[in-house]
Amino acid sequence: MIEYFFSLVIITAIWALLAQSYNLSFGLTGLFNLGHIIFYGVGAYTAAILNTKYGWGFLENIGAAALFSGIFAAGFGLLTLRLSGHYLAIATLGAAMIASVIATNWISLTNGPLGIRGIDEPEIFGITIEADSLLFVLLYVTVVLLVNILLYKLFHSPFGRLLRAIKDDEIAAQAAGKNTFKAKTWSLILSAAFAGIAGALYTHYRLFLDPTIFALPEIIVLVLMVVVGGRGNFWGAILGTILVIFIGELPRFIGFPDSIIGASRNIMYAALLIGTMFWKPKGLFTFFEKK
Amino acid sequence: MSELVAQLIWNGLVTGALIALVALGLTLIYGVAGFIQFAHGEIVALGAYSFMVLHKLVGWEIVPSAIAAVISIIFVGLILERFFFRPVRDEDPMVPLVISIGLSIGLQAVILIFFGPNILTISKKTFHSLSLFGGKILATPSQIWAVVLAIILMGGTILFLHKTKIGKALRAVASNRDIAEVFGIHVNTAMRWIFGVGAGLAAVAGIFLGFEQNLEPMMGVMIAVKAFSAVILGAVGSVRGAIIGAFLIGLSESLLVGLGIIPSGFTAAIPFIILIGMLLLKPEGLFGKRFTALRQ
Amino acid sequence: MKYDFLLPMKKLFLGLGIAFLLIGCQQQETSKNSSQGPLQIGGLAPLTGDLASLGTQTKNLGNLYAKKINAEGGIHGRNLEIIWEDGKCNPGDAAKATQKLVNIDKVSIIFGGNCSGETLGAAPITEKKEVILFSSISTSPEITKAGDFVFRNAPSDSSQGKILAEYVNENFEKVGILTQQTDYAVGVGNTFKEHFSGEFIEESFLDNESDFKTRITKLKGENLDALFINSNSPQKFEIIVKQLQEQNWSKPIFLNEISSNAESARKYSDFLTEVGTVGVNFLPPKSEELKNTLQEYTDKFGHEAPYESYLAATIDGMKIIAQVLQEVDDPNDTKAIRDALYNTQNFSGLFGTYSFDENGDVNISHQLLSFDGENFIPLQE
Amino acid sequence: MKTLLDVRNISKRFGGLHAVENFSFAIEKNTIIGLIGPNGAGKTTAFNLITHFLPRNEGSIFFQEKNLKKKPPYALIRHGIARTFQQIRIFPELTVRENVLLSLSWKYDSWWKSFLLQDESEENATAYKLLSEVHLEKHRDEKAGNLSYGQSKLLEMVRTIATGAELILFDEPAAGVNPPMLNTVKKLIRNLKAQGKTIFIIEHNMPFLMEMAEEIIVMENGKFLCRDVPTKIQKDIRVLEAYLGGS
Repeated sequence: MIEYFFSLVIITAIWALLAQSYNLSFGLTGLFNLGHIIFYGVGAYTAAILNTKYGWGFLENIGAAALFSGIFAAGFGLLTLRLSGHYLAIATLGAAMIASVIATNWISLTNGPLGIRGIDEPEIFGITIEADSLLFVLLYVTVVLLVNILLYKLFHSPFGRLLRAIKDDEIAAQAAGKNTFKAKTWSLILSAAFAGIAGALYTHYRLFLDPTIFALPEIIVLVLMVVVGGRGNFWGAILGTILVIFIGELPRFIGFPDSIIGASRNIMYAALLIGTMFWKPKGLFTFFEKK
Repeated sequence: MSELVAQLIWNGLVTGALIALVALGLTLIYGVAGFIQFAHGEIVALGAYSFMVLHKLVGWEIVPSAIAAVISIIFVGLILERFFFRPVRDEDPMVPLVISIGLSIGLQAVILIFFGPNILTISKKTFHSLSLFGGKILATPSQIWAVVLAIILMGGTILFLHKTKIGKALRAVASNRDIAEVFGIHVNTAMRWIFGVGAGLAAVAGIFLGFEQNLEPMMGVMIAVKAFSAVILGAVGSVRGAIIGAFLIGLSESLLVGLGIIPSGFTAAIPFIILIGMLLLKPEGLFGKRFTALRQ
Repeated sequence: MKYDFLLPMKKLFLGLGIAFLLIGCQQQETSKNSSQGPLQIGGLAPLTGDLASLGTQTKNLGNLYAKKINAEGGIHGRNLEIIWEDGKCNPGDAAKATQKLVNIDKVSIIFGGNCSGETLGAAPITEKKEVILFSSISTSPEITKAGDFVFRNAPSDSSQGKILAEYVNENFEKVGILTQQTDYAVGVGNTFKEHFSGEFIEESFLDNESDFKTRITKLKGENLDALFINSNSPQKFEIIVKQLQEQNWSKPIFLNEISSNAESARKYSDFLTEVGTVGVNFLPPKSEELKNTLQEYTDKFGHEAPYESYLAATIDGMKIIAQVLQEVDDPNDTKAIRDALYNTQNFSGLFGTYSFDENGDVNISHQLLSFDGENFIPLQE
Repeated sequence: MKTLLDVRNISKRFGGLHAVENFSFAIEKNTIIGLIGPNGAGKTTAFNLITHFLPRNEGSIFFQEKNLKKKPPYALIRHGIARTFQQIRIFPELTVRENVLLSLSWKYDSWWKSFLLQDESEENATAYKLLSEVHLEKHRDEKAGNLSYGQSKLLEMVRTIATGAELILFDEPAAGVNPPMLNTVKKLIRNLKAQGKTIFIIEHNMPFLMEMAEEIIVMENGKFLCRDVPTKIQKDIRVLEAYLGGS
């Protein structure tokens, strides 16, 4: 019984990191990037390929995934960050579609729809850590905790302040002498790097990876977690993740008839997203915010 | 060889016509209401499903069920505007966009619960394709009607926007919402017009899409995604731009894959390869004005 | 004031821990697999998504058969009960569902998955927990070596690809292949291409695409001898055939196993019979018992069972599980069940008689079928 | 007197319409210059062109004898030209102090510095001083969004001053400001003058300009009309005609 609880904690930890990374670019800086899932996928595939083809271990993969997703985001940023608002949303959504098509067709690299199997479990100082064991939970929670500390520093630093200013009014930020394009690009690169780490964590947990990781529904769940948590609200993103995953697991336990479990979950997500935007645009967890 | 190209062009025209019908609605909504309506794909699906209910289950003939379906979906469009988008009209345009994303997954789930996951055919009748232009092109009646009707509706919409009083007022509201009253149209009426017309056009596209590809809850997603890029390709808010963007996507998809320039596995990415390519070369879109930093 | 930013973090993770523990314990009481109450086994099938009709049929048949056994006194006097979970035809969700079945419901046998992806997603979890994973429908070759506790009474795709290729080699030189980019279809496509000696042109499409007009036009321009529809669900097969018909496709068609679905094919029977359609499936021999079960299904659920061949395999699967559970004295001793399954030789079921090999596979292979307008019947050479 | 800003026939066309047509003028260091003209005369457009928020079609701009060519707006601010906006642009979600700190502190802008120890005490002190000049220091830890219209205007002015720019362009600083605050604005501008800064003001409030500006430039539908000391400009018929829409 405890393993199920552990698996839930691990999934929540991975998604909390991914949602927090999205919170940095979408929540804090206001970059309405619908393609954030690409960085998660790129990180996951980096770890999977390096592990299966070159035998890279868990820690090296985390670094490689962060680096590679970050570099990918730099190129991606130059491409899309000149755009704003709806142009950015559509262009990034399109980029996610392209990423999914490439992952499906580049057989030699990603093994296409057959996916990559036989990825090793994490190994730290020689000990292989079994999925869903207590050690695994502690490892993942510590990694997510450490990365969140880095994110916390970013959120609450002059750089974070600059990002918040860009979200409020980019023109005014330029009038205050700030190179907003450079700041936005770095915000995207950092958020991509952290998303890449989340991707590597997913790979070393599921031990199997296929192009469905780039699926569109994942994007909506990410937007939901950050919106419910409160855009730009550091603690909100974590609590938002827990709430959304909890709601996601609810239908399984309430015993809905199977044919509508998936549908009922989506209706709950839709109601939560729309409700939050209507009545709580600052998110459900504003008690962390300064008044 | 020329037969192949002719058929590919026809396929591109059919796909382009359907995308254009969806993109038209999107451009009107974006031009006036200022946000990309993400649930527009689900309105396409609702159009197909409501036609199927009337035609196949209730048993009406094709034309009456089509008209009834389009009218009922126009009401759906008005209801969505009234209850989901009017309350947040003056907020930052990202708010209605996120709400429309929520609506999109919500409506998909509602369709799934009502009509079940299986793929349904839209009509019991099967239509044999006719050969046009001396046997060069094979087209089904629904495809022919799709292209013809799309061109009529597009022409009609452009005339409506440029010739009628309401049309001119809508275009004015598009450029500056606050001075809507000056042009003799209340903002609410303007919103009702664009959401109603947009939903109606999407319903028409849905019906023809149903004839093309049968019905499934997620049928609207792919065509909506293509319509999004058509809207941006054409420069947001410009109706002509969206139409040409739509046909550009339809034709390039069928020609690039049909002539083997791009492997068929990449078809789904073509609209976006064009979009991102274009955004690099001509950021203001094919027909837009220079996008200055100050125009917020 | 020096703000200890770790303070809220500590409070949060404390709160998080307690919240999860609460959920955890709350589950503790509800499920116990003690020896008196009903004998619970797990059921894994795609209850939503493209393959929902297949998953629902599996679930209906499982429950129907369980009721029949319970009517005859159940297993050692205990009623057989199946807890169904939705695998959604993909490894990720199947793994989550298996987590729940193995860790909460503590079942010793899971009947399913149907899609190969589900079985492959569940296998690592059931193997570690030494829980029996018994599938009647998954045909992916990789299941053969998926584990010591993994069994199936369905043939492997490698036989499907091979048989189709041998047939095509004899009849056609140049063929077109229309492949859906999923693990199942690409797997079948690969085995087919390995054994096919002629020339082929492959067009592929993503899971969420339904517009095949351009791919069909391109294939028509290649003067092929035949077309291989290698889709991942009968629904996609229907759309492909509809668009083939609209472009006056005239060459013969042959299908992979999931597309060889009579209910879908009947919607386009004139077209398919006119061009000549060959499919492949593991088709049960016509028998009285099969006819009655089909009729029973139609009466009970108000519509025909959509997948006739899988119906036979599913009923046989349930029979084998029931038989094995009767044999072992402790239903929770999965090692005993595993050995009993390995020793199941010459089991005679709706599918004829077959035995389990050392990998947990059975010696059933696909048969070539032709579509006569109404059903898929064994192909006369 | 050294020329600080030398604008040579800049012009800007939107479609066929000439918003600004070869407009030239120069501003001496440490002077207060006014810019007036009827609505639509192109005053704000001129501001946008000088600060590169709007790319110009022709003409060039020299600041401290350096040609500004195509520098992005934020670079100009670092060079010493800062401006406020007609509709107030502040950061509502940031606190009042953060609004000022944004243009005050440069040291920790790059992201990797977020992981070092940040000491902004000096900047905080300066911000406190600047805010007290406009009596906003009490609100420094409140969200700027909660300020009144007048207070927001003062905050935007303080933020602009905090950039340390030599030339500060105020776009209608007196508009919609109650009398007591108007005195604060005047005091603020006089302090800037005393510190050797140069101020360039668009304003419709003539009494305010008469009191503050040393010279006034007049624009009319995008073109330079005339330039003179305030007393002469008040009596100049051309200016009256321009305002009464005589042309």
